[in-house]
Amino acid sequence: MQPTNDQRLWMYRQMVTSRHLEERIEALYMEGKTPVFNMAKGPIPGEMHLSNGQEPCAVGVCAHLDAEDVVVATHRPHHIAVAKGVDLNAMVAEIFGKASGLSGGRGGHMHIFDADVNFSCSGIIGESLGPAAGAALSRKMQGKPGVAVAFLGEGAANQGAFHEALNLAAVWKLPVVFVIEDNAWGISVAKQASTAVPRNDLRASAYNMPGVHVADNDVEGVFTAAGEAIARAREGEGPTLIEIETSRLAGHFMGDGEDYRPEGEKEGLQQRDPIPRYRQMLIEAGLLDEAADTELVGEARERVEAAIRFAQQSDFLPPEAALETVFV
Amino acid sequence: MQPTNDQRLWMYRQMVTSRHLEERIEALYMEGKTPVFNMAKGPIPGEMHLSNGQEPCAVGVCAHLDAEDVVVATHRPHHIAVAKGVDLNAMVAEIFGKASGLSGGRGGHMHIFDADVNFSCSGIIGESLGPAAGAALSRKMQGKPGVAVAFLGEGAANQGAFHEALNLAAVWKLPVVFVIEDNAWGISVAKQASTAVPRNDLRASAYNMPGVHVADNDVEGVFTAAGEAIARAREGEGPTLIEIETSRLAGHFMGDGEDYRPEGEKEGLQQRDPIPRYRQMLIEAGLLDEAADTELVGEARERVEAAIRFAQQSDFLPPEAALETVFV
Amino acid sequence: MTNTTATDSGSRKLTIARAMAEATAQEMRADPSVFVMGEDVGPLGGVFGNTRGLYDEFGGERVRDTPISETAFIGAAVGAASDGMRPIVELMFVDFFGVCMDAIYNMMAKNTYFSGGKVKVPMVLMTSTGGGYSDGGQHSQCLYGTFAHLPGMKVVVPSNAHDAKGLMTAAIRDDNPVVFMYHKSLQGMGWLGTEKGATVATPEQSYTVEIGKAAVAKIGQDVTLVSLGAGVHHCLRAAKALGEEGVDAEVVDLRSLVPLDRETVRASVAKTGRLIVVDEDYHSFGVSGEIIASVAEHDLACLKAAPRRVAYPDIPIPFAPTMEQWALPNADKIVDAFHQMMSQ
Amino acid sequence: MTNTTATDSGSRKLTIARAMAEATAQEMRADPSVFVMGEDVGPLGGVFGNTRGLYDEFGGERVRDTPISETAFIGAAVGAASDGMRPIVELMFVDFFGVCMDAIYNMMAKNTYFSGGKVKVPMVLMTSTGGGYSDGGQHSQCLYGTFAHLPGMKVVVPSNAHDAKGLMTAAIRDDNPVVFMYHKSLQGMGWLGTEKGATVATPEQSYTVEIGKAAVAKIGQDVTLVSLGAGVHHCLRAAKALGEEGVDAEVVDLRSLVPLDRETVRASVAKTGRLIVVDEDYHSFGVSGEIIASVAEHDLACLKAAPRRVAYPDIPIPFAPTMEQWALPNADKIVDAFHQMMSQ
Ligand SMILES: Cc1ncc(C[n+]2csc(CCOP(=O)(O)OP(=O)(O)O)c2C)c(N)n1
Ligand SMILES: Cc1ncc(C[n+]2csc(CCOP(=O)(O)OP(=O)(O)O)c2C)c(N)n1
Ligand SMILES: [Mg+2]
Ligand SMILES: [Mg+2]
Repeated sequence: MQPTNDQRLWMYRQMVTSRHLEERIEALYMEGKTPVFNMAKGPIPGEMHLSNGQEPCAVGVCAHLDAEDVVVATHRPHHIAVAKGVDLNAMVAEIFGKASGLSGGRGGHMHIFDADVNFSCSGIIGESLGPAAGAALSRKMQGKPGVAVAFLGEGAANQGAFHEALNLAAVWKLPVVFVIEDNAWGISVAKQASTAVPRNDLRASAYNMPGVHVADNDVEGVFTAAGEAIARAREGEGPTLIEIETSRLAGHFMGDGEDYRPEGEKEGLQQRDPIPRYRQMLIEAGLLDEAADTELVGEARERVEAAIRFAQQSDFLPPEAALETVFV
Repeated sequence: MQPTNDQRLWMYRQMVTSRHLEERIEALYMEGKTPVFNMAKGPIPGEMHLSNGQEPCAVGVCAHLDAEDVVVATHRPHHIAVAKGVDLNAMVAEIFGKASGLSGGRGGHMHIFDADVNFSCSGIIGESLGPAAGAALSRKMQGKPGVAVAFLGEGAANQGAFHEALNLAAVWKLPVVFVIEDNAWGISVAKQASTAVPRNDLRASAYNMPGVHVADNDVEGVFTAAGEAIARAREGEGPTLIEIETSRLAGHFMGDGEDYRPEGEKEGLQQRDPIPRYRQMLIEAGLLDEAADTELVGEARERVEAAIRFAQQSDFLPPEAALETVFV
Repeated sequence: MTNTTATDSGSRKLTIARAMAEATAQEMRADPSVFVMGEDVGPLGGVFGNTRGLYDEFGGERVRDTPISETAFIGAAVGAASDGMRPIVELMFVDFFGVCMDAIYNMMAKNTYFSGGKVKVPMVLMTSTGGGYSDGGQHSQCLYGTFAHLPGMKVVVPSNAHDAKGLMTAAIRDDNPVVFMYHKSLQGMGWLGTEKGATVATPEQSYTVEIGKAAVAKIGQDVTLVSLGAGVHHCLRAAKALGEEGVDAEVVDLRSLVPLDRETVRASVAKTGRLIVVDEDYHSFGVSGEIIASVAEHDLACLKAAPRRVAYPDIPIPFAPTMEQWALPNADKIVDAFHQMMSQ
Repeated sequence: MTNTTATDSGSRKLTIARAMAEATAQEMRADPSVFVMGEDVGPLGGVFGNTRGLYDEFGGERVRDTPISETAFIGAAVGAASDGMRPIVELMFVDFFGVCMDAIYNMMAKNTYFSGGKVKVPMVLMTSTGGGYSDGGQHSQCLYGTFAHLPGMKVVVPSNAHDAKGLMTAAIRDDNPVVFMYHKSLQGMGWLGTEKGATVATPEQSYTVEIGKAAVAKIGQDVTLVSLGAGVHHCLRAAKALGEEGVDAEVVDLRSLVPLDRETVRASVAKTGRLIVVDEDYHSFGVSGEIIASVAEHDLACLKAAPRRVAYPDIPIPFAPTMEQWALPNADKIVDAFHQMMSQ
């Protein structure tokens, strides 16, 4: 399964949008946090998990999804949210904790919920999987169209929830796809120090489902693997497990010293940054030239800037709104 | 790896002992529970999970273990406890809730702890695995001899703890063996309705460890598989997963109507009762004749009867002893 | 919403197990989005009888036996509930919460808040509680305080079949997650012993009992006995015994812990001036402390004597019936607590 | 057992993070059975700094980074602890308890009881608590009540480095399981903000602080403020503010919830006649209710006014700092609570 030219450009645009969003968030996050880094300070307090480098996972999968499809993401959700079509203004406002944010600021960056495009996430490792299986079950029972996709990190593949959800999805033949973003690290712990197999797609056989590996953070490799898996799910043929070799270009969260990285690793990863690589490919394929790229990038940036302005100009909810929406 | 003649007779003796124990417990458990079955009544109240039919799993594994080796069992622990050499008097007294019981009656039949032979269990599905891995880690770190074995049911292989513990044991190359007693049922739910693979040993590859299957509740098949796995563990070569096709001749617990069983299943299982089958084998091998069998069975029974008398003649702890031993 | 009380219920008596199954069946008939998941809820009808008959009527698609994978299937219920379904999911014994609490308290209970009210999680988590039949320390707990302490989920604890049916119907119709904690000794399953007082007249037609309203199970003037679930029956027996001494006890059945009807408790204590809380859950940091504090912080003056609690001590639950029965709350202990209160 | 108090500690000040690491290192030097397991406890030194330096000194065998498999590695700690080792295991945030609570409360906390005292489980479960830095509803909870409610584990909550070191040493040497709950805002990690009052003089030599004894952090006559962890510092600030009004507040630092030193609380309230409990954990069914009930049931007459609590409301923890800070306890709220108490 190959992307059309439109899909190629769509994927590139989403990657660029996500990356620019993250770069802007990175800068804004640091406001008020220098010279002394204190997580509680600045316009964006709290933990911040950037997804720079992991964009191929998001766009290659979401290229096959509509708003009605369900995505459950992780503590590192921005790239996926962008690709899934989460309202960018409301999402950035949420990251700023504003009234106009998706939840009015109750959730924050690890708890992005956009019911309009069926997007949600959880900050607890492994906990994206059960809800995705359940959404898939819901579609199956209701005879409604739509599949579910759970994203998780390679570190999460050692959490019990992974095992339980994959087994359940297989036994019930649910229209769900499990997508592992293997960025080689769970905070400071390397994959090989925590995982008994070199590749988690090898674990698919334990659930009698296909396991697919995508090497080298390859956008179109993800597109193909995800396309086939999602088609299988739509046709009622059950779940698939995909592991994508990707790269975490930033620290685990902002403020991470990253001393645990082997020397040169980060530079190597940056040299293989998937976005310039994909740009180059599109240029070589004749889909993009400098001018078109500049325009596309400019548009993406403007979307992001508009969202940031929207967020910055929004008010906070009154503090006592904290008491609301515990129950509906 | 084949059992010696002594080992053969040892295994047979343990199976007979366990079976007789269970038959006696079955009868005693029903005292006070007729005509109306009420779990709270009689000399042995509470849930009672019998292991009739599963004796091959216990003896084939424990034939390779000494007191210093660690075994963690499940809610269905008697056969394993017998084979591991748990003090029979103290165990039966525990089942009766008496002061002379292993914990003075605080634990009961699902919580058999005998530190002298490193035996313990847990009533929560899947929770035998972590502690077994931890005991194995302890031996490895202390450089002390001894391996650990975790028993679990095939239903427990769908619990998250299974996945986490197998991965941990493999990553840390721990001297531990995971033994699945596949009796085809988790209470009323059939294995094929709950498990995405036909055989759980196939899941071993997800942890980069050997997976071994033993068909047909075969005593010596268990002996061989366990012997190899335990030898591997002792030699520092890491964990193994074994699944044994066994049979639950009784209900899940006493009082179970067993209506969920397909017609004829139970009769079929009873016809393949592993104990008469093994007796026959030993007779054919010239290791046993009627007279020797009668004597062996008689001895086993007398051991059990003595334990029951011991339990019956013991007192209960004073009720306020309930407050003791929360902390040491 | 039809609110019915035990008095106008006609004469058909049901066990709590049957009342729960009946409420579920009625809601399943009325609403195709309602379905049931859990271990042994299908052909077996639930280990504690509360899904009996459902599999036969609704089939295996809507009454689903699950693998022993509580994290996955409760997590799945959260996902299904946010996608238009109304799952009823069973955690067989509340004691097992430790393998799946994250799905319960970090997702089921919080996703609505995290979404600013935009994502509803209309699901019911049913779970059995309680001891008294020697099932040992991992199968006999109540853990009421554990669930009630954590925000975002309603917690109901019925003491009789009438309330169980009405609370179950209300729970299924609620757009919020509801934890439905049923006490094994009240289920009316013979093999668990049966508290006769729990099997009461229960209307056949569908009705709700409002979640968040305590009931005065017996009106009295001299002392307020507050409890929930099985404890209510201990209180009623104690009230009877006290009655023979000429003491007129009022019994408050909390029925739900979240929301907690502090008003009813306070009004009762304002009248009687005396408070005894009866709780089969662990003594410390739980229900009994909360009820006493709720009264004391509100109005100290109304208390004629120091409030007391008859709760399960802070020890694991022992197997031996001698020890377990000694440790459990019962009517005698409540009567004793009253006598001690009066002698001080 | 060397008991040292903050006054004779000399002048070297440590953060709680360093105090915990120092206690651990000293015990690891003295006892080869002590080892550490958890996520990122190795080269990284713990996300909250409390294992810093250990990997360099003791190596990867005794300071083990784990997979993200809390059920397995906490279960493994239970198995190792019963086999002669003394594991210190970390649950990175207490908020994650839901994925592994069974290993904690059904095994770690009960195996000793189930064995009639014959199996010891000498392990320490360290876990970070608390909010205030906008980490959202799954990374900011205290859950003190959740752990303290369940029997079989000791629960300690230090408020300063001196106590943290001594309690850590005591916890490691204890033959029982101890849950060591450290508040992120007290760790002295700059990036989490730093409560200065937590970084106090701490002796270099090894010593223990007895588990189960509250401390009177400030002596006073007019009102008793009871708290734990970060709340102690709010109380001390409130006491200072009240002092400026001429009100002499006593501050009780519980230091441990299990065992709970009710005597010290009761003695203080017997003296002051007034009680305010300050708790960053959820309001209902938790610490604040237990403390108030423990006083009220013991001696109603000593209370000159209805006791009060300043606790975190029964809502998930919101991300936005405006909302979170509004909801958290602080000194102003304590002072207000006192004023309200006096105006009634
Ligand atoms: C159950 C649980 N354990 C631990 C954590 C703390 N934690 C947050 S992110 C993380 C690493 C996750 O690694 P991975 O799954 O590979 O995702 P990545 O961060 O690399 O995207 C950990 C351990 C958590 N959130 N939940
Ligand atoms: C976590 C957990 N979930 C559910 C149960 C209830 N339960 C007890 S035994 C059992 C079936 C176990 O099946 P299996 O593992 O195959 O063991 P078997 O009973 O067949 O020996 C179940 C579901 C439990 N004890 N723990
Ligand atoms: Mg990763
Ligand atoms: Mg089984």
